[in-house]
Amino acid sequence: MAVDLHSKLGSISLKSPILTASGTAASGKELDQFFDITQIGGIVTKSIMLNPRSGRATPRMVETPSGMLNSIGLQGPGVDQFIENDLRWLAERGATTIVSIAGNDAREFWQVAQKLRGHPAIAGFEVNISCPNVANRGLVFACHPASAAEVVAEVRSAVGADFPLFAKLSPDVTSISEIAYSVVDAGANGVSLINTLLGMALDHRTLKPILGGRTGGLSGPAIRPVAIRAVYQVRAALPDVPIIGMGGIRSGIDALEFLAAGANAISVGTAIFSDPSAPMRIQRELESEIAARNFRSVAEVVSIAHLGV
Amino acid sequence: MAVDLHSKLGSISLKSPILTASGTAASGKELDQFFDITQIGGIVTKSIMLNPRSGRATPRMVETPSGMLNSIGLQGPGVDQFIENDLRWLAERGATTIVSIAGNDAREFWQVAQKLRGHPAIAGFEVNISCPNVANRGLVFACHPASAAEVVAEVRSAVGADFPLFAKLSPDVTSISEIAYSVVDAGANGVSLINTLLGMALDHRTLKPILGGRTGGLSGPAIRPVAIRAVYQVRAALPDVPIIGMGGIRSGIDALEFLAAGANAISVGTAIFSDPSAPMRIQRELESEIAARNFRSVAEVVSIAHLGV
Amino acid sequence: MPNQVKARLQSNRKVGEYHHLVLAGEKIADGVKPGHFVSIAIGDTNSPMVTRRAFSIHRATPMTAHGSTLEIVVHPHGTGTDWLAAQEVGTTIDVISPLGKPFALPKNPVSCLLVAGGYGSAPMTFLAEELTARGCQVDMVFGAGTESKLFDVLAAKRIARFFEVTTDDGSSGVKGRVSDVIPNMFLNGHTAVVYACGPMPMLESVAALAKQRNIVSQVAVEESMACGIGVCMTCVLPIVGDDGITRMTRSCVDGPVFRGDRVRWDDLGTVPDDCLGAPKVGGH
Amino acid sequence: MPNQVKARLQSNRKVGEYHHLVLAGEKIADGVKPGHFVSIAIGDTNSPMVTRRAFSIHRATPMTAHGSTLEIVVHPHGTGTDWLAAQEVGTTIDVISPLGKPFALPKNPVSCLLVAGGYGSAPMTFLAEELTARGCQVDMVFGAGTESKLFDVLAAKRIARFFEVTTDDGSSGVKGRVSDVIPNMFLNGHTAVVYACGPMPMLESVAALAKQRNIVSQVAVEESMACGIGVCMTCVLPIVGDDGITRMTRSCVDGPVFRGDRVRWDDLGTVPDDCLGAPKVGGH
Ligand SMILES: Cc1cc2nc3c(=O)[nH]c(=O)nc-3n(C[C@H](O)[C@H](O)[C@H](O)COP(=O)(O)OP(=O)(O)OC[C@H]3O[C@@H](n4cnc5c(N)ncnc54)[C@H](O)[C@@H]3O)c2cc1C
Ligand SMILES: Cc1cc2nc3c(=O)[nH]c(=O)nc-3n(C[C@H](O)[C@H](O)[C@H](O)COP(=O)(O)OP(=O)(O)OC[C@H]3O[C@@H](n4cnc5c(N)ncnc54)[C@H](O)[C@@H]3O)c2cc1C
Ligand SMILES: Cc1cc2nc3c(=O)[nH]c(=O)nc-3n(C[C@H](O)[C@H](O)[C@H](O)COP(=O)(O)O)c2cc1C
Ligand SMILES: Cc1cc2nc3c(=O)[nH]c(=O)nc-3n(C[C@H](O)[C@H](O)[C@H](O)COP(=O)(O)O)c2cc1C
Ligand code: FES
Ligand code: FES
Repeated sequence: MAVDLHSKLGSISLKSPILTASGTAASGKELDQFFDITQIGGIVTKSIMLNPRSGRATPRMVETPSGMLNSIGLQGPGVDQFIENDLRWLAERGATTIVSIAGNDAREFWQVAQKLRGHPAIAGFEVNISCPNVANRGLVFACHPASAAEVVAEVRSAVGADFPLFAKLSPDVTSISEIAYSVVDAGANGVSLINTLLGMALDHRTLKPILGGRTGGLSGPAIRPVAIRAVYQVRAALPDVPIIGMGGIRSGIDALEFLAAGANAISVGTAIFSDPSAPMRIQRELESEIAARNFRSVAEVVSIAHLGV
Repeated sequence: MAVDLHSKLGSISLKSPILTASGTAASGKELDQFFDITQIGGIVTKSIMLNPRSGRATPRMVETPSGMLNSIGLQGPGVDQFIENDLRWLAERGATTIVSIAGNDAREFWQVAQKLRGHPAIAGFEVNISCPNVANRGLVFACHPASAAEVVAEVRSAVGADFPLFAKLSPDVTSISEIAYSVVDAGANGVSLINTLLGMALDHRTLKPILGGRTGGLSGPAIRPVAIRAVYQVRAALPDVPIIGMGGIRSGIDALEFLAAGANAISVGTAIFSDPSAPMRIQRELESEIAARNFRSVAEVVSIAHLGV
Repeated sequence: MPNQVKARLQSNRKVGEYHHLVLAGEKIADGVKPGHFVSIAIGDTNSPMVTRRAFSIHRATPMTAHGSTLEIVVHPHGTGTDWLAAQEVGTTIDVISPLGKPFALPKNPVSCLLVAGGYGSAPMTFLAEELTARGCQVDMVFGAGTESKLFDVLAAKRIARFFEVTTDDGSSGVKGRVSDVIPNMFLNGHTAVVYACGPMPMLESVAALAKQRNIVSQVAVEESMACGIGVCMTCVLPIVGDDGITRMTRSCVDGPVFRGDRVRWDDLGTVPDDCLGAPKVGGH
Repeated sequence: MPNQVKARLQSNRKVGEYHHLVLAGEKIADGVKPGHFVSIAIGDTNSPMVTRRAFSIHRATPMTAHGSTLEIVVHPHGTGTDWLAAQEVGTTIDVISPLGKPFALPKNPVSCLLVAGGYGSAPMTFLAEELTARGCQVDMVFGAGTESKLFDVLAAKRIARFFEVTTDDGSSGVKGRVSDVIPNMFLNGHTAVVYACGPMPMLESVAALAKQRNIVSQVAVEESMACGIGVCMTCVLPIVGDDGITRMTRSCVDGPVFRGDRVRWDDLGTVPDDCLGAPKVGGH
């Protein structure tokens, strides 16, 4: 039985609910060698900032049990180069594109959004207010309702009313629902859940932090239960807000779990590192998992865990 | 080369830094079948409340990648039975005992502490203000500096000045250092880091939450990077406060990582489920890991990750 | 007193949909009685599977050529059981044995009916031999979804006085459920005690049928377990104690065998309001 | 263009402290040049190890009896490499090949010196053959801590004009480091291009020695990698571009082979202040 994979992410309609996770797919070009990136829901690009950025010192990665820590530090070419190279390529390629943007302060977010606004290749923005790889924890806007709202409001003012805007939140907070409320209140159409958890690992020889940035972001299957909980909580708190769910998804059944918990679409991140064709594979697996349960569409399973609760 | 495993946990001196984690060793009796519990640092007992408590509905456990979720819900016999059976047995057995206490409100914590105060078998208290398995998230005292401080102050008033008191904190907060400050300020001699992370998993057949309590606490190697980060952060913020570190420890090298990050002692939890003799094995492994690095004592490695940073 | 044994996988034979495993190791068979179970660690020290898996003991043989041996029957249907069934002869398996409380045996040589569902037959011939040795009459009934999910039928035929098989699809024996044939077996066998091991719904029906006829029932329950040794409180179910009070009781140490009339069947998966320490309104 | 291949482990042979693996699969050898590397997934789909492992290609043979084959040399010294070295012939291995930029080959038939440290010799005979085929003179020097960490010495002896071995403990060849013998080999060999693969400190010394004599150096660096295909930005190091600007450059797609004089050796593990997009004070 054929399954209708179309997904609505607010006003964005997607071929399928499968997206890539920001920072784990660059701008899709490399993955396009392994599968046709126009055949999944879309590409969420690496968070881009106003100016070129070197990122943090190496080592930038540690493998941990069923996960990994990264301290990339938002390395990127800056928004102008991004538009000239990455966005142009994505436009030519015809891939549905959600652009992730970041900044050191609300003003930089606004500037980046200004440069990108109205670009025909962009289906929506993901506002990364939750990157743990910043020198000053205070800069994690998503840790505080007010600063989170401020950034979202700035970006909203730049991109114009109701252009699709997703705020990406951090799980490292006392109440993620509270932050979700505040960003939606400030003009976000939806939220992306979750960014990495702040973590650390020590070098077994030197007994000092391994990562150049000392702390890093924990991702991979290890964090999936935290991500499912976050999606479920926010869906319960905000029944109608579009949610992009992510965190440790490596199979179709994992993706189905996120949809059932309340996600309208899901992002595949770390799984790409062990299997570059993971997004396409997961899309196929999701289709058969849905069919195996006698559902006919993605729409039918979204938020189903909340029915009759 | 022999290694001196003695550890100082504030005014408590331990044979070794290896403790059991509350709720994963009951009161030591079952583990005593697998190794001599008097040969490790000590037993931290299952959190005890004033009255008998049934705990939550089953299922109470889900295995997750390199971890597990539990929603036990503090099942226990109540403090009177605990004193009569468990504490008596521990006293006769001569095991160093840290008693974990819990309550539905600050007053109950005080009542439990009152009943236990002065008991000769008790070396110290661990105040569990961070159990995620409560119907009302608001009841997770460790999520708010004020409520955390209130509970600790009550317990302090019950057990008398400077009797060893450790506040067990939750990682599900925006700033764990802030909570640590507040509990130390309120009279805790030290802190235990970390309790489980709030998580959830769905049943692959019904697509509903598996756990009877819907959400549960995530433990095991999956959370180790978060725990190491928490210990490192709190050690950096409070250089002299005794810390009991835990979260995913399953080998001697894991234990060494926690000591280096700033823990004065460590608790072994989930690892006991796959290997009931884990605490003893980890103690042996830790000894050889320390020796292999040409250190002579546990004291030498505690907080070493912070040297010259 | 359980022993943690690094056992050698002596044999791994596929039997229908199950795998019959023989594990050899010092002390592995010590003190084993029918109804005891073992727990097995899954994967190496870096395994993503952090909990052990529980299996009824099919047979325990102290002091063979290769030291003591212990046999289990594995139904591969998940990550851990798949792993175990895939292990090759010679691998080292971490086994804790014996665990739990075994079946209570009657003092007098009475007539017993042994009821098994699926791999629930694993401990049954072992039990039957113990009962026969005590002069008990042993009747048996094995039920399963289909023939390939029946285990140990030949051995049962050999040892049982009356023996019945039921399958949901009729591929073997009577088409139907064990509960369809139990009443007659009670009558023909003048059953005094019924022992059951299998899925919870089957156990419930056996307990109910026994109760109607004032027959003592002993059921081996199967609850999800994290530790298997009594330290975690995962494996509980509501059990009525001798004092008439219901407690959330650990099936790994106070079970897995319980008297059928002590299990609060209707309240499984809940905490009955009258249970000791049950939550006030608003819950825990 | 890399292919993701489910390869069959054709052979797994212990050689000193290393394992020589032969992998067979369709397209696995397509487009492979010396200096390319492969990445291999560790464990099954539930593996706790979420990143692949990178290995230099020792040899690639399109179209053998068993389809194309690809050979690597594995030094087991961690969870993933231990797992790989322990795999038995016949197992399916998930391989992505080829990855990275290979060694640049000289247009003219010049004299080349190939320097390897430890398993860094894996790609060297492959490279030597390509160079010889172009009429280049090939001299080689292999260094290692001890004899058991030397690989492919016989093949090197066969193909090289001048060949030297050094070991830190003197268990084989000259006691000392490759850098002790390189200057003479430069002289005797009239070296125009030096190729190096091995530990970073060795690469640094080779690049330095080459620079002193205006010899072109091509070094294959080894940075920790999460993805191996250019999407994650884990594997960067400070490299000076043609425009003279230093960028944190991905070694998995823009390397692993770089010109020795383009690597900011003194600044490895840091972000040089003059690097493009370097953090202002206070850091990122
Ligand atoms: C006392 C007892 C005796 C048993 N005897 C047998 C036997 O003889 N043969 C046999 O094939 N199986 C037996 N089981 C069931 C067996 O333990 C489970 O099928 C097995 O643990 C499932 O593991 P998995 O990795 O396949 O499934 P997973 O879903 O991967 O298991 C995940 C976790 O849930 C637990 N779990 C899941 N299902 C069950 C279950 N039904 N019972 C207990 N724990 C569960 C596992 O222990 C593990 O911790 C017995 C269980 C108990 C409690
Ligand atoms: C381009 C390239 C070519 C290589 N060629 C070979 C070869 O021919 N033979 C060989 O034995 N090894 C080679 N290596 C090194 C090999 O990739 C590492 O030794 C291996 O990844 C370590 O994995 P582990 O599981 O043993 O160690 P772990 O410590 O378990 O690895 C954990 C994580 O760190 C990464 N990592 C750790 N050390 C290294 C390292 N030195 N380089 C890159 N990643 C690392 C791993 O990829 C993994 O993601 C090469 C590395 C690179 C980058
Ligand atoms: C190497 C790496 C780089 C990342 N970079 C970004 C980023 O630039 N912007 C962002 O919003 N999230 C970034 N993330 C977080 C992921 O998008 C995702 O939220 C997180 O990894 C959880 O999903 P996963 O477990 O599937 O990887 C990064 C993650 C990894 C592993
Ligand atoms: C089954 C189970 C029950 C637990 N019960 C308690 C408890 O009663 N009190 C408490 O403070 N922590 C409890 N914890 C948390 C552990 O003490 C520990 O903080 C946490 O599991 C992290 O350590 P680990 O990864 O080594 O298990 C429990 C954990 C588990 C897995
Ligand atoms: S499984 Fe842990 S108490 Fe029974
Ligand atoms: S390893 Fe991911 S970009 Fe190089």
